[in-house]
Amino acid sequence: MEERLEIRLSGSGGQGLILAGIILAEAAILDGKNAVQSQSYGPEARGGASRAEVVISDEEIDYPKVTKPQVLLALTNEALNKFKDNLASDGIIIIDSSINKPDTPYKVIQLPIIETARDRIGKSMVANIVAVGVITALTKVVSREAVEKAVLNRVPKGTEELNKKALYAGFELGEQLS
Amino acid sequence: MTEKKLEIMVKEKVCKGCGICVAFCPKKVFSLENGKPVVVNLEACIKCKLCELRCPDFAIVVGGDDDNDQ
Amino acid sequence: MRKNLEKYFRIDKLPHIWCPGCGHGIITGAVVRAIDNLKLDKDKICIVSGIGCSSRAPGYLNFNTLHTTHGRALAFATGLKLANPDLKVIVLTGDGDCTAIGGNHFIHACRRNIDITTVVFNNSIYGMTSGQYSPMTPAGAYATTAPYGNIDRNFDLCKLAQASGATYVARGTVYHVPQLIKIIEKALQHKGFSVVETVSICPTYFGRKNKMGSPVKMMEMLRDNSVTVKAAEKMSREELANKIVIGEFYEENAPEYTEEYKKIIQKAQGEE
Amino acid sequence: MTMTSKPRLMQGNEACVEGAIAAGMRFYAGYPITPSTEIAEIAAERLPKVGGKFIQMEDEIASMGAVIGASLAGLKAMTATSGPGFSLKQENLGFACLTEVPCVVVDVQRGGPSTGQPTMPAQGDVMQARWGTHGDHPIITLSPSYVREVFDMTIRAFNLSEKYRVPCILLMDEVVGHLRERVELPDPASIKVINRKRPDFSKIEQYNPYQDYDGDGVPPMVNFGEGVPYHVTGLIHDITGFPSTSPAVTEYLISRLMRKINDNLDDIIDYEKLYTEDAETVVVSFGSTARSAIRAAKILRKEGEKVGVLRLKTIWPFPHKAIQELAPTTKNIIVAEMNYGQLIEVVEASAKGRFNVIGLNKFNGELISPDEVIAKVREVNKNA
Repeated sequence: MEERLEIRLSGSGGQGLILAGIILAEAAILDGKNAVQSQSYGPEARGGASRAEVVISDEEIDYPKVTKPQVLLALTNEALNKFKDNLASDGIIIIDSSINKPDTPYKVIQLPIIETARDRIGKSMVANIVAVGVITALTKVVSREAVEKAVLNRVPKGTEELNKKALYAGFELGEQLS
Repeated sequence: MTEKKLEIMVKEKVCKGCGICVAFCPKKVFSLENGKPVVVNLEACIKCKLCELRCPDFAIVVGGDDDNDQ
Repeated sequence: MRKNLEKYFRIDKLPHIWCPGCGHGIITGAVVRAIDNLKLDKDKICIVSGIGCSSRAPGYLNFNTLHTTHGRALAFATGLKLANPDLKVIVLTGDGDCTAIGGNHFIHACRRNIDITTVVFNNSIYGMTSGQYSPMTPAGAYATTAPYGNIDRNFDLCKLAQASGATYVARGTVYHVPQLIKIIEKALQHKGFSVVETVSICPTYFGRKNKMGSPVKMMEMLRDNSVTVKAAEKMSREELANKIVIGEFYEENAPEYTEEYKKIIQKAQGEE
Repeated sequence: MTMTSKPRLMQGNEACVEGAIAAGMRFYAGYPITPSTEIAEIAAERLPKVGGKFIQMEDEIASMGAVIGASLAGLKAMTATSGPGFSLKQENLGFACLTEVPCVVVDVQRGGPSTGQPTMPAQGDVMQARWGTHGDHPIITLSPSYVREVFDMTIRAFNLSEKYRVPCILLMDEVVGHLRERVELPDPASIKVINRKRPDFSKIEQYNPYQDYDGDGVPPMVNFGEGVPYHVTGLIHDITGFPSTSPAVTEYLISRLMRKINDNLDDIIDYEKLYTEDAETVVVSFGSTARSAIRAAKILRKEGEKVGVLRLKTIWPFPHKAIQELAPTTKNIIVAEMNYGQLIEVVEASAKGRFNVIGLNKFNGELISPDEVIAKVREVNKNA
């Protein structure tokens, strides 16, 4: 079977998870890999359940959806409860420190993602980019150079520095554990 | 006005006989005969052309074929 | 037909399908005369219509003619005009076509102020389907679908057009043809969305259902009940109750849609 | 096609606009509807940059009307929508079919009838794409499975539409429309673009807009404003374009409309076969669902199961030959589609009892998974 890495980013609408997915997929492409990004969201633009999925592979990607992710990011309790039982056997769950630690056979990594964005960077909005940094540092699915480039490509003009700071803060958070 | 001879053409084939030209001619130039308008009082025509403008069937030309002014 | 008008017609398609005394031929004649008076470039004229008696008019006219679906003439016309702003786009539509099924397109075309002239053939009835009431049928009138009298209140199309943003709004009748030709000329020369509501007569359906008598009687009714915009200003609401107010209601110079879009193109290309 | 662009992450809906512009689209009229809205948004931004026009109309019906008007004025025109909007466009779509006005209509399918599930995928408009309008007429419908294919297929939709003067439907689904994927675009110079056939006035004395001058069923087209006035009507018309109620004229027109498509099936129909040469079971699929079928087949082949995939890129006209020419070893056909069973009826008609035709249907707002295809294939092979 070809090397196929699946990432699921889950939380609520407005947390920027789709953008985070796009950035990871784009970084993978910059690294010369194949990647697809898809999403699932409710009718509400803000507040509803939201998830973004990324599949990264060296081969052609046929089925574009995530079934058993190696990485699950959950930024809300609801999202965690919905997805925590369906990971690859070596899967890891990355959760925000505001979330109750689940009872699960999978490896759980708890990090102050939202707090870092809010208190260290000064904008809770960039929690998604902190999370991208965490995932990059922890899993090395994409290179740091590529992910930085992807962040700068995709964030709104004028917010590049802020997001770069968020990304680096994410790297640091991840490094502590990796 | 020039001394051109006045002519009023009514194309009977396309006329559907609504009678509008007959009824609203300010000078009573037309008369309705067998359901179609007939010019009965050409001399009275003042060339206002209302009959032509109001004809729903494009059946009337006041001034005849060489009249170009409207 | 007058020789100099023949080039505007598809002579071989005449006589038209309209009933004896139908006002639609009179309006079609007025539109053609206005075009001739202005010496517009015939090849650039597109006449667009929807469905109904009035919408058969383009078939008799020798221009680029487009007989579309019911109510949608203005949607098609908007595409034509925006795609090629050099075209002179004229929409001929009926009261049902324009204000019922096409009502949404009408108000939005007004709002955009796209350079299209719309002549509404208002005979207060659906003629082609044989006499159902339209949004322009006066309350109290009879129709095949209003056998006990119409309880719907009718639109004042000119007020609707003006409120929706049309920048030239006028009303004429098929009795007052010289005036009608003049306002159609003005509408055609106006840059922006122009509306000419033309009160027409339908002797066959509206006339018979409402016992109005012959086409002549219906024309007399138009003559006797029409008042000019100026005269109407001095009349009370009650006095105006059953009157047809004719003349120009509104004229404004406002940004025209296709001109504005040209600026969008410049802006977009400038950013490259 | 030579690849020149750097690989980039592109969304299906974005690839649609890029393909359309590459094909020469210079007019877009639309109305916002999930999950097709990005097509309108990107067209609004991209079109004026290439001198094209974008307009957001007051409704879906108006969008379709404006597209036809613009095409008559000579611009290649497109609109995009989803199920509910596609329903609203049908009358004018039929008008374009009868009046032979080239245009492309994108339907990014979402779940359910009525408002259904706006953000969820489905493939429930298969029949609407073919028979959503009233009366008999031909139509072409293409269905892409990959983002890169959306680009190519949008170009193909314009080319076929212009070549045969018939509206072309690009039947996407939410998965393909919203999917972002690695894409390398071809060198623009290498893209084959077909434009509508024009009359040769050195040979034609009087232009009849619906005369089959070349005998291929496709009348050459003059654009409005080019000095050759003619009449376009949604009424049944003769070769001059004017209404007719003559049975002979009516029969001739409808037959010609059908003939211009039916005589060119090999040009219009496109599909992909994978492992079908010796397959006992073939999964017939299209759009995003086909990707699950392909993944399932790859897995099953490694386990020795004789399974193949027939991925339909052209849905309408239906590729009957592709079904009928499946290998002699093929006994079973599984039709995998995200609906209650639409295309399967046509496949059954095509199979004429030669194959055992089984449906794999999902209509719960989720894409059929490779595991589900695998399970179905195993079940079918066990029973066979």
